[in-house]
Amino acid sequence: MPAFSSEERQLLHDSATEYFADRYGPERALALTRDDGPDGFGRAEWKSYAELGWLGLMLPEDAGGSEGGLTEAAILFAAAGAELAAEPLIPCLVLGAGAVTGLGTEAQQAALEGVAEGEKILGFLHYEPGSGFARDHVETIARPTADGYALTGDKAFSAGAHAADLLVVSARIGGPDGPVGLFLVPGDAGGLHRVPAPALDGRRGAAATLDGVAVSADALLGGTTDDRLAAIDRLLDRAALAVCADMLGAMTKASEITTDYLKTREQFGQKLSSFQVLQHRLVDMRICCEESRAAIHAALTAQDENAPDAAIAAWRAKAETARAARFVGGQGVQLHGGMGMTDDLGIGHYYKRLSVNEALFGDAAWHIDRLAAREDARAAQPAAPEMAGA
Amino acid sequence: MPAFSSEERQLLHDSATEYFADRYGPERALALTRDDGPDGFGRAEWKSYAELGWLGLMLPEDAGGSEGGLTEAAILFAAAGAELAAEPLIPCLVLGAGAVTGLGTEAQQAALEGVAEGEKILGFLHYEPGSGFARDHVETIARPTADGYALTGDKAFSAGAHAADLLVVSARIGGPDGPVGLFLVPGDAGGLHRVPAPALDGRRGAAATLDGVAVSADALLGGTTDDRLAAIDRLLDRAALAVCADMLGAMTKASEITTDYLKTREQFGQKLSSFQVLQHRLVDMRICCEESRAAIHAALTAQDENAPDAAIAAWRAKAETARAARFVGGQGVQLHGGMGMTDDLGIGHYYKRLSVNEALFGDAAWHIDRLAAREDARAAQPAAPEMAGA
Amino acid sequence: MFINAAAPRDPNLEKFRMEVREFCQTEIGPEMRRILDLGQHLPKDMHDGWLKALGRKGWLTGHWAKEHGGLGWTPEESAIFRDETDGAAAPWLAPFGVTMVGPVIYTFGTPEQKARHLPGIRKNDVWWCQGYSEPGSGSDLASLKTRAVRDGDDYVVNGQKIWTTLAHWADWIFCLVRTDPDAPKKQQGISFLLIDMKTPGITVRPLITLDLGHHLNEVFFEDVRVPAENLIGEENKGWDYAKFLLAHERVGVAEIGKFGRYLAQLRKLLGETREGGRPLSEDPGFRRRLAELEMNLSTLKAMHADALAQGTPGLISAAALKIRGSELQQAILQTMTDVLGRHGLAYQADALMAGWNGELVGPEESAGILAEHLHRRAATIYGGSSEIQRNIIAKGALGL
Amino acid sequence: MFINAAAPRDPNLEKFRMEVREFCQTEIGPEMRRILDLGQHLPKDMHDGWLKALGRKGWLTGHWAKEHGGLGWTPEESAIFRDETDGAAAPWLAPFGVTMVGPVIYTFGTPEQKARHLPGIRKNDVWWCQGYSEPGSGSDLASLKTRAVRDGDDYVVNGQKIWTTLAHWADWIFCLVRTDPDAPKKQQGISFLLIDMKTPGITVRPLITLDLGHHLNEVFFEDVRVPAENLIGEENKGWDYAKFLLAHERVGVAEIGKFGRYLAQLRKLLGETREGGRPLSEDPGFRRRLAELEMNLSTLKAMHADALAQGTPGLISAAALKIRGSELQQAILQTMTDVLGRHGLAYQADALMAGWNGELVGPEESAGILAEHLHRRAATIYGGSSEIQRNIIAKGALGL
Repeated sequence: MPAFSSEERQLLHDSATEYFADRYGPERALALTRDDGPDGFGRAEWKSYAELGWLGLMLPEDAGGSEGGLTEAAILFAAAGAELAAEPLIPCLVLGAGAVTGLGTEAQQAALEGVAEGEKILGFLHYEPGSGFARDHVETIARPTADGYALTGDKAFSAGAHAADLLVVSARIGGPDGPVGLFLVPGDAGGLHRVPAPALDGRRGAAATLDGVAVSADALLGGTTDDRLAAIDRLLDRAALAVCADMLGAMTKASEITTDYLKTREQFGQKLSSFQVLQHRLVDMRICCEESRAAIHAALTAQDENAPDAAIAAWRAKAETARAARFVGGQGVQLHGGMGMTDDLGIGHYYKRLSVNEALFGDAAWHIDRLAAREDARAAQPAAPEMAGA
Repeated sequence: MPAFSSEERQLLHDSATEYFADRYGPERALALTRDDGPDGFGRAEWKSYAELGWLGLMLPEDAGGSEGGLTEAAILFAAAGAELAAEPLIPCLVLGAGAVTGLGTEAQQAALEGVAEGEKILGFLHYEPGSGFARDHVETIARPTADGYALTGDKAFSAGAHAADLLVVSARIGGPDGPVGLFLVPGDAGGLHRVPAPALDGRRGAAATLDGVAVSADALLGGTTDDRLAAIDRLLDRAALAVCADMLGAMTKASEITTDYLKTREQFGQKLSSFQVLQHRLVDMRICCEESRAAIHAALTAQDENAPDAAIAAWRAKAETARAARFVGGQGVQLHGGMGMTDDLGIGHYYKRLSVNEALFGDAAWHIDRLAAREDARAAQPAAPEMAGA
Repeated sequence: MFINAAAPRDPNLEKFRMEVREFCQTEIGPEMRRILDLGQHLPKDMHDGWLKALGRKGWLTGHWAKEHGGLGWTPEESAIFRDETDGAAAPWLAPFGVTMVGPVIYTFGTPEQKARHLPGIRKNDVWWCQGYSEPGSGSDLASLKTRAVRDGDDYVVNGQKIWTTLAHWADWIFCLVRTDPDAPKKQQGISFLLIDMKTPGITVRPLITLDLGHHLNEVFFEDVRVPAENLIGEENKGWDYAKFLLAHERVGVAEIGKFGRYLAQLRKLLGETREGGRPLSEDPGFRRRLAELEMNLSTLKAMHADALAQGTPGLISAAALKIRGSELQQAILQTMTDVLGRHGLAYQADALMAGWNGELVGPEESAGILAEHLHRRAATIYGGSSEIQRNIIAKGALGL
Repeated sequence: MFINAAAPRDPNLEKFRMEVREFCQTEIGPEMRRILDLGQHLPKDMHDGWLKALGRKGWLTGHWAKEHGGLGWTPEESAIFRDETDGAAAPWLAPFGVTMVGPVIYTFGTPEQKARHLPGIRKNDVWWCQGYSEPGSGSDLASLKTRAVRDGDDYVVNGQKIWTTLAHWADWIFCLVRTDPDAPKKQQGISFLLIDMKTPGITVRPLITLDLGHHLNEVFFEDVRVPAENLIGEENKGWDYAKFLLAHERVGVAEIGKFGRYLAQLRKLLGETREGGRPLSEDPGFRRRLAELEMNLSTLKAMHADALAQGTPGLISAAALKIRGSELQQAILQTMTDVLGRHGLAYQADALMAGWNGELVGPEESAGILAEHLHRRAATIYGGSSEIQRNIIAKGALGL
């Protein structure tokens, strides 16, 4: 049962789309990401998101949230992606806050305080230099100490981590064979060294080194020593799906921009939009958007209904959307010709946004490998019952 | 050092092209393959090939041949493929005769008698129901008997095998773990049961069951008990490359036919050839032909020069050409619209020819897997020397 | 909206789904089951028997409004029915009566035409075929040349139709004919006629396709006298009725329900085909392709469901479904063909005759799969080729 | 012919290949080597030093005929030289002097022009850039608007060029300018001018590209006085010289020699990047992609060799090489980017400045590879886009 009605979703979409169309876009994104300050995104924007209730969309009521599903959040992310918003919405809301909401004890839910109000940004550090896209490879160790844990290890570049006030960090408890736990680590913790950098599209993040970062015992989310790999996997599936929404917004916009450009630009005495080859290319871009939209919708519904195939639907959505994004982004630049190569025009920034999103939390090929690995399991079963059920 | 000069090759090409253009083509192919008789190809044509010296192109001088390389044979096969010739040239000349020439003792070379004259057709039975494209999977057993061997096993559908007077058959000598040998088996041998069938494109062949087929000791090619898997692999590489030449002829022709069709057919008051999308499709078909031509040429040269990378060049040629063929054949039908779907028009027969050729001796994906397996070996080596040598 | 609002699911629909599934299992006897599983040519009497069984349930025209004798199914119910019958590989629901000429007749026909033709369509007592395409027309349907000249109470028809599916089984044909050759635009001057196939002057000639099967025909009209009462609507307005009908056809063409069945067949084939002695189902490349095809199907189904949820699917949805659906259909069949390449691609077209008992080469499903492969090369051509679909989106939706 | 006749191989060429290879190894010192390996921006003085070293050997213009001061290389020798320098990732052989304006000058120039300009090109004492494209022209080069009006012994030039590679380094620019705006066809009325970049009225403005690098520029001309002696050939015949030159560019653009180096870099990256703790070089998917890329490169090289063997490559060969070459270049760079996706795609553009010593995120080659990826999105656009190339084949070779 979704927390939001279709009408409420429509309203959310309308207000988010209007906000970003009016107050964001490639130029604003460029100004923010190239700013010399440490953030690379808009603190004022973040405050507005809080005021508009967006930062609390998925949070529990107790944390000042409206308990929406991933679908509601996705409506926001899509609108943000369409105008290249640079704020770390997904790492903060889906991963950081998602981890606390889902795994935190009642006491630990206090970590969510200030998130809805835009006063606290959460981050997520899980991937490591040796993990690639694999989600079960954790070398960081949380060594038990007298009054808690000391965390030591390296974490790979993670979007938004540079600006997080509080980070959710994965580590193996006790030693290299220990269960993986998630720890709450303040951004200013001693021994935490962050190396900030821009991603290909300018959005910033950081890699990190933890050198005996001391946290108290109640920093371990859930307060037990259960292995959290499955929970992390689910969180990352949700984050991947959230990224799909961002991509959908960005690629829809990239298609529109390109269509509009070809309608105005003339060559050989004709509008470029009159060339059939270019028309069909635009059509294929549009179809890619429609396909992604459908796959994402199905996956979001599965996620919010907690359907048994929710994970598979998310993998499929990420694979389809990442492929679509590669085509749409690449053709967007191509059809703009030389102009598409310039830093001045918007289309190149959509290309870069889509390139980064493609890779975030696993690219198309990696997700298809996951789906194929599932085939392995099925291949062991006899084929006949499949036939009957098909 | 090629046996033929460039001029001789040109002459061979000219005469073959002229012959097939004048006396063959889709209609003749249809008449032959749908004939109720047991052959499904032209005995008269076969005789002509002999008279023109084509059946002896690659044979040793002693067998009445002209000792040409695979390049010369490929010139013939390409011309034959362009007009959909139905005769089993490749199984007979590359595989059957190739096996005898390469492995046979002086005495066994006698098996080649009559081939150049068109009086004897050779066939090749190697693949089995359980082998797929794998070339090292042989379950057929050659059990030693008092005066030779008794062959027992199943062989998969093999083009031309239905009409072969003499078959080269692979079998494990002694038992399931024995070395694989190649045996000369007369088409009318007792215990050999052939099941003739047409392939998708109408060219005929046969699957076979061997039930204790008795052959004499000197039926084992080379007369030793050496394992012949490597030799079989090389033979099949050559056959795959020969098929590439057939495909090149067929796809070049299919492109031409399609181009010509679009130049005459009108729709919406315009020639179809005036639509830019269709023009570019034709261009892509043409580029596919050019790419294949180049890859095949490189592989033939490597083969005839016995270069160290001859096998890899053949795999690449087959993979590239099979992919190109899939595109050209499919688009050939597509661009003909409904007309392309009819049995009456030539293009559909090119589609089917190309489909069969794609699969023959390993399709594109299978060959790429072979190339990737080679990567496995290379991956074990350090990367630095590669850098320096690149 | 970037993200669709989720449509609520109706739990009653699952009951209906089970009912259709059970019906298929019960009504398709073992003999017919085997013919369908092998992809053999289904004899007309069996095909007819199945359609009549559906007709008795009212399901053949379940999607018709109740006032026309239908069951007034929602789009979701119709989709479930298609999905289940396709998924059971039930015999083809030939659309010519139930989704083509039937709706035209109940929308534009006279009371007499309705009374005369609709019952036969609902019960499948009458087989219909479609006389639209002509040898020279291709994708440019409106360029048709078959002439109908008014002569007293009759039209006299002369000309030729092509690609006429099932004309050799049909009792009636609905035709687009040119009644005014001097109309300023080629779309004008076309009329919509119903013609009894037994009328003198009609000749049906088989048109053999790549799979060597006889599905299509050429239909020749030589001074064929058609009573004027068989004109649908107004003379020279036939193009309007045809456009109404084409919109219907475009959504139906995806045949998505079939694809799941194809994939099950592919899975079976992979399990039964060995390479180097091991089943191909263990091959990483084929596993990946299977996973991708399943992904594509799942996306296609999601697009389809979203299109249904919109009520009338938009131009883009309909065209995108047609384009991607036909591409996926060909991709699955190509993958099966790639498996059959391991068996040398023998094609025993005779094995498609029910009851054939010759000696098989390769898997018993080979001929059926290869025939379907060849036959469905047309999927990207018929019902508006992929190129035409893209033109439609370009002009209609992107304003190019 | 379907099958090409094999070209005989000249064993002497291998000696030349080794000589070039050794030269590259010797002349590229460790500092430059590291900049090149990291894909950093090469400072002008280093780039210039390298080109001057080639100039001293005569290799910069080895492909020129001896009468023009070249070495009269055969096409095969030229290809080997390109292949080896590209393969060594030697600094870019900026073509503007040696393969563009140089041949135009020695073919169409006056004795004075030859004497003045050719020595500087041969020795790289003068850097050239190309003034063809304009903001509104895109693929339709002949629509250029920059005006040159004769005034006494000078032309007065007004207008704007765009995409001008290395204009910020160049001493001279060769330009297409419109001298007769009233000519009946736009290809007429164009002239070919050589312009000293120090002439008053010329402004160069950087054009930053997606990779945030400064390779391109806009060049503005405001009442720029160019002595009439700098006109090449006849006034209003500039289009002929431009066409001559474009034919040269098209074959050179493939940069095939570079691709082997890319692949080596990819292989290294795969070996050094881990997924789940294991090197990606063990991943079956990447192994297959690598095998395919190597296959594609091998085919491209074969096409290139066949084209060279023909002497002047045909229209189809040249266009096909351009299309496939640029596609392959992008595919390899995309594959490297997919590997870097494992490191989060951090892009530290500052790291491209030689001598940068900030704190690195991810592999040290990242920035260089990603910059090349972004930069080469233009490979399918510049030198005649892939779409234009297809138009060329359609019209020129297929007669469509």
